Amino acid sequence: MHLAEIDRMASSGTSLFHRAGVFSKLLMVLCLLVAIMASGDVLVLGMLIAILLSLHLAARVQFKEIVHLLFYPFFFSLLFALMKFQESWTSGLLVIFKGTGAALATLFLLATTPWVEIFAFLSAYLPGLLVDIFLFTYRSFFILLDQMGSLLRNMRIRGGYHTFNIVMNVKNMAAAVGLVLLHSFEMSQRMYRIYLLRGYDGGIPVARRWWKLGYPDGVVIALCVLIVIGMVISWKLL
Amino acid sequence: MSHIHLPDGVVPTIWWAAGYVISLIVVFAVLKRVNADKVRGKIPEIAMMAAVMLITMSVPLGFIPFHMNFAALAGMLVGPGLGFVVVFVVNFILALLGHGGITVVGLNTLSIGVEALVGGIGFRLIKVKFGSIPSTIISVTVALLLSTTLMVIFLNFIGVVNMQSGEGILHIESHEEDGAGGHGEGLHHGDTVYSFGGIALAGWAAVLVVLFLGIILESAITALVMRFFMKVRPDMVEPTPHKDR
Amino acid sequence: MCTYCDRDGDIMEALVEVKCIKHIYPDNTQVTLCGLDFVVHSGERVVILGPNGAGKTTLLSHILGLLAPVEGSVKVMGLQPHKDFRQVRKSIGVVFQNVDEQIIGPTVYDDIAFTPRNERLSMEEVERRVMAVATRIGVQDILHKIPHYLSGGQKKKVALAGAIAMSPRLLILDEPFDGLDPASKNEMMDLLNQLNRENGTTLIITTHDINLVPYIADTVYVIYDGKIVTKGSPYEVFIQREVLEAAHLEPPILVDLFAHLKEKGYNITVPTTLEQAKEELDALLKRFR
Amino acid sequence: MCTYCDRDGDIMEALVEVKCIKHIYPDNTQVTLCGLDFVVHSGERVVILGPNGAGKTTLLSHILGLLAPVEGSVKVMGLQPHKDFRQVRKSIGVVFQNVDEQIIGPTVYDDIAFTPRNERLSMEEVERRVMAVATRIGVQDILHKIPHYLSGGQKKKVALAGAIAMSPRLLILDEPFDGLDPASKNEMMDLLNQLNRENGTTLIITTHDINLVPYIADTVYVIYDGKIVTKGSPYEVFIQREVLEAAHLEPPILVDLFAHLKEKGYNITVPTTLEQAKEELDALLKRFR
Ligand SMILES: Nc1ncnc2c1ncn2[C@@H]1O[C@H](COP(=O)(O)OP(=O)(O)OP(=O)(O)O)[C@@H](O)[C@H]1O
Ligand SMILES: Nc1ncnc2c1ncn2[C@@H]1O[C@H](COP(=O)(O)OP(=O)(O)OP(=O)(O)O)[C@@H](O)[C@H]1O
Ligand SMILES: [Mg+2]
Ligand SMILES: [Mg+2]
Repeated sequence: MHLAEIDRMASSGTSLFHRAGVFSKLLMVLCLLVAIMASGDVLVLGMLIAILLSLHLAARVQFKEIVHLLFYPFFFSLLFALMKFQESWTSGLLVIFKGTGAALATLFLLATTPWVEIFAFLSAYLPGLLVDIFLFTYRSFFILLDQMGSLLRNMRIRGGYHTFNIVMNVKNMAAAVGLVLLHSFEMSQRMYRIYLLRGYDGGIPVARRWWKLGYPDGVVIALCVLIVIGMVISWKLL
Repeated sequence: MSHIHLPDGVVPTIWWAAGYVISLIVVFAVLKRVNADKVRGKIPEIAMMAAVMLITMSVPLGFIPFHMNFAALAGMLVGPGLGFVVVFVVNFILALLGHGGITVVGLNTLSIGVEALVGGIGFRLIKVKFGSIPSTIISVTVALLLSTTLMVIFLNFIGVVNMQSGEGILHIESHEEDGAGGHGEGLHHGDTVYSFGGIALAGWAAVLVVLFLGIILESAITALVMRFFMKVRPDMVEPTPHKDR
Repeated sequence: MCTYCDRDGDIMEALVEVKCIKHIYPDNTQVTLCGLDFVVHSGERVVILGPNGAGKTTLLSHILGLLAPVEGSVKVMGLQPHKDFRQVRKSIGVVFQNVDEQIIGPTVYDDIAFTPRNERLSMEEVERRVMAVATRIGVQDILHKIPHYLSGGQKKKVALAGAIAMSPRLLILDEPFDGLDPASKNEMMDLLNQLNRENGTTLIITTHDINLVPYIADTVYVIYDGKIVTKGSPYEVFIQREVLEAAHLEPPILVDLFAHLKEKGYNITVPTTLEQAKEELDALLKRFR
Repeated sequence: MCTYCDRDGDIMEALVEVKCIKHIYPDNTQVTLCGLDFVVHSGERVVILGPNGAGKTTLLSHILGLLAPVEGSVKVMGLQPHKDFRQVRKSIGVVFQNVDEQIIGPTVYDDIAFTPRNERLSMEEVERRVMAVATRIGVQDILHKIPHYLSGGQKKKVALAGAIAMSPRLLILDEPFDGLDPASKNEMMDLLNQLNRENGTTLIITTHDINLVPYIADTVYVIYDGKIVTKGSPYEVFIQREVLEAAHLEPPILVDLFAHLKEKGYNITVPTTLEQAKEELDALLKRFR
């Protein structure tokens, strides 16, 4: 599962970008996204993608994972671009670059910042219950991923996997989904009790000292400023 | 089913912004509607459902070349409104992975959220009359047909897809094949289906076949899962009135 | 001699008192716990023994106020935990069997800080408490890790740290030694005994690892077939062979061995710990030599 | 004497042979198992001991063909389990630690019938097998129950029944005694020994419950720090005090006690089971009297 692998990268990475705070990284990704969405120039977009790729490189993100994940946006923007190509080459490329570029930007955030940290930061701005749902989903995801893994493993060992028998496979798959759902619901009840026992009353409190910016943040914010300046200049030139 | 994996930069700003606004309004309305204590008690359930959806979407179940999102099932199990919230959460997380653009999360949520709403409400309305399993099949099928139709009309309306040739839809459907295939290699899969469909069976006929196969498969699996629940934990499917929402 | 007296000789209050309760689960499974009363005094270390399905976890859930009995009474510090949930909760820490489900915080630090923050302590106070607890439990080096990347033993420790962050008077542990290797078991026992000794934390523990019981129990309760069939010090309980057998339990190996010697007519005290056993045997053999 | 010979004195083939393997998990955790070779003969009962995180479960996964080693070799019946998964799978039954994730069928019957049905046996044949296995394991009365509501011990039995439905030659159990009460532990041990005795089923078991080892093991392997540090009969292994201590393990209580006596100069054999211990002590004391 890509989510698990990306999360592991984010929490075990040691690059400058991993060490930078959520605030500065979020700001930079936001700048990049706005730049990508607002730009109408293939060259500028190409530049932005080049910047993003070098950021990934600098953060020592495993390209294997990223490439896998980039297939989705690339492929779908390609499909939508096919129609645009009939108009002109550039308008088709534009669609592809925008789709892929935006995905590169969010992936960069996710590959350098654990999901938890992103939502911990957002908790200051989003309603508490929604943040709780995101954080709880995070924990549940990893617990259930393990369960699903061992369930499928057990099925495999017990001969529940057929290459050609679709009916049998559908049946077994439904059993797996049902079982994981069942476990998950019972687990959610137990977990809620534990929440209560441990004093939960809305809002999983995660406090971070956002205002404590270190030198990695300085670098990231400087990059951010550069991007903005670059964008403004390119607009001026157009 | 009708998971729009629109990338960023395809839908005009005004539309995706509107999609965000509307879906967020629905999410907040659902979370605010009932008293806070009750929603709080439901949070673990919502999160579990979201986690299960993320997992079934991305763990290569390996069994069949297809991926489902179980939004209708979510609507039946946690309720239509909360099911919608689940869909929002799942879409947001997928978008961070580049699986669907970050700007179109709102639109994605609306299109799949409809499945949760229709599936959940429909199931509740007809369950008593037809029994759980037939109701599951009916409501899932209706929900999927509706959401797919709405999405096609919408994309046609804003000019992203040309309904006459049916081209865009096939793109979207072809994705289902790939997500299925599981990990990255699935994409080539989608590619072949696309070009195969495009060349050999171009037009509505192909679209309809792919659509129907998908809908039948998701309905069947949802029904099997539901049958499992009716056997093991019927109380989970038919929540007691006070839990009902 | 007064068994449950504090240093001045006053009789200690009963912290927990459970009287003949009956619980009905939604699927109509009935669990009763009658016979003797279940009484825990402040500072006591209590172990509950019983076969699978005897109702140990059910009993703990009642003490925690998670379940309400249909019959009988449960009192914790004079309150009914089910009704006065918020108040009682603050005095109890708990570590359940499946610690994965118990670690709530997105990082180890956040998890230990969960309760203090929910109690609206100041940020400095939270920090102080987390650091103190983490150091005591020995998890200070993994504070910024994400829980699902920890090993089983580390997770147990984090769960324990989270449970004692607010220095509860009563600590409840459901099978805390499950799945741990011998060294980790010893470490966990030492931690619990230290908490009991230094902070006076009252402990209620369930376990199937009967050989460990003498090291962590002042009082042992045996539950079987809907009844609390016996209570007493580990020694008192373990020499009741028939009671244990009836309850599908076994005495610890040492008790079994020495009871055998005693039956053969040797004048020997039945030991509960390995150290005692060695001394006893040495003494016995010396006498004969 | 030939240790691994069948009744006619022929040397038995090695059913499982693992040679110095190395595994790298996706997160770059490296697990190596070098030192001695891990060899299991047909009909042998093998127990693997080691601290948490030593790599016991990893080793089992390799034997099952669920993981492939980056270095070293794994052979099961002469095949590479990872490559010939389908073939090897049919000869292996497995019970994992968490049986909840292993019981797939909506009823006990369905679960035991899972593999036979997936092998497309006829309905009558499935029925026959399920009944035979259920009777042997003692779950014939709960065949139509929903596994979900069974007790821990019953669930373990159902998982075992599901694992042996196709009469595998090799049965692999990861911590089968976890969370069981003493009576259920004994029952499980009896079942396993019976399977081994009557069907010649080869057993590979991991456990942290060291006191049970002498009752279920012909051979014990100790894993620690990436190496198989020792192997031998329970007795041979347990008297190696330093090796055990280095591996964060403890000898069983009886071994500890009797080793102490031996150190003191008494002429005594160190026993591994309680019965032996009683006899030894009786004999020793009789000599002195
Ligand atoms: N949520 C539940 N719904 C229905 N029955 C339950 C539930 N939890 C426990 N029971 C039943 O109540 C009885 C007591 O269970 P409990 O879990 O308290 O036993 P236990 O002594 O903790 O056993 P173990 O040693 O296996 O943990 C058992 O018969 C069990 O099947
Ligand atoms: N899926 C995994 N991903 C990454 N590392 C893993 C994984 N599974 C196990 N490990 C690591 O591999 C090592 C060996 O783990 P393993 O589960 O084989 O130990 P074990 O001997 O079975 O321990 P235990 O007695 O706790 O069951 C440990 O360091 C563990 O953290
Ligand atoms: Mg229990
Ligand atoms: Mg293990």
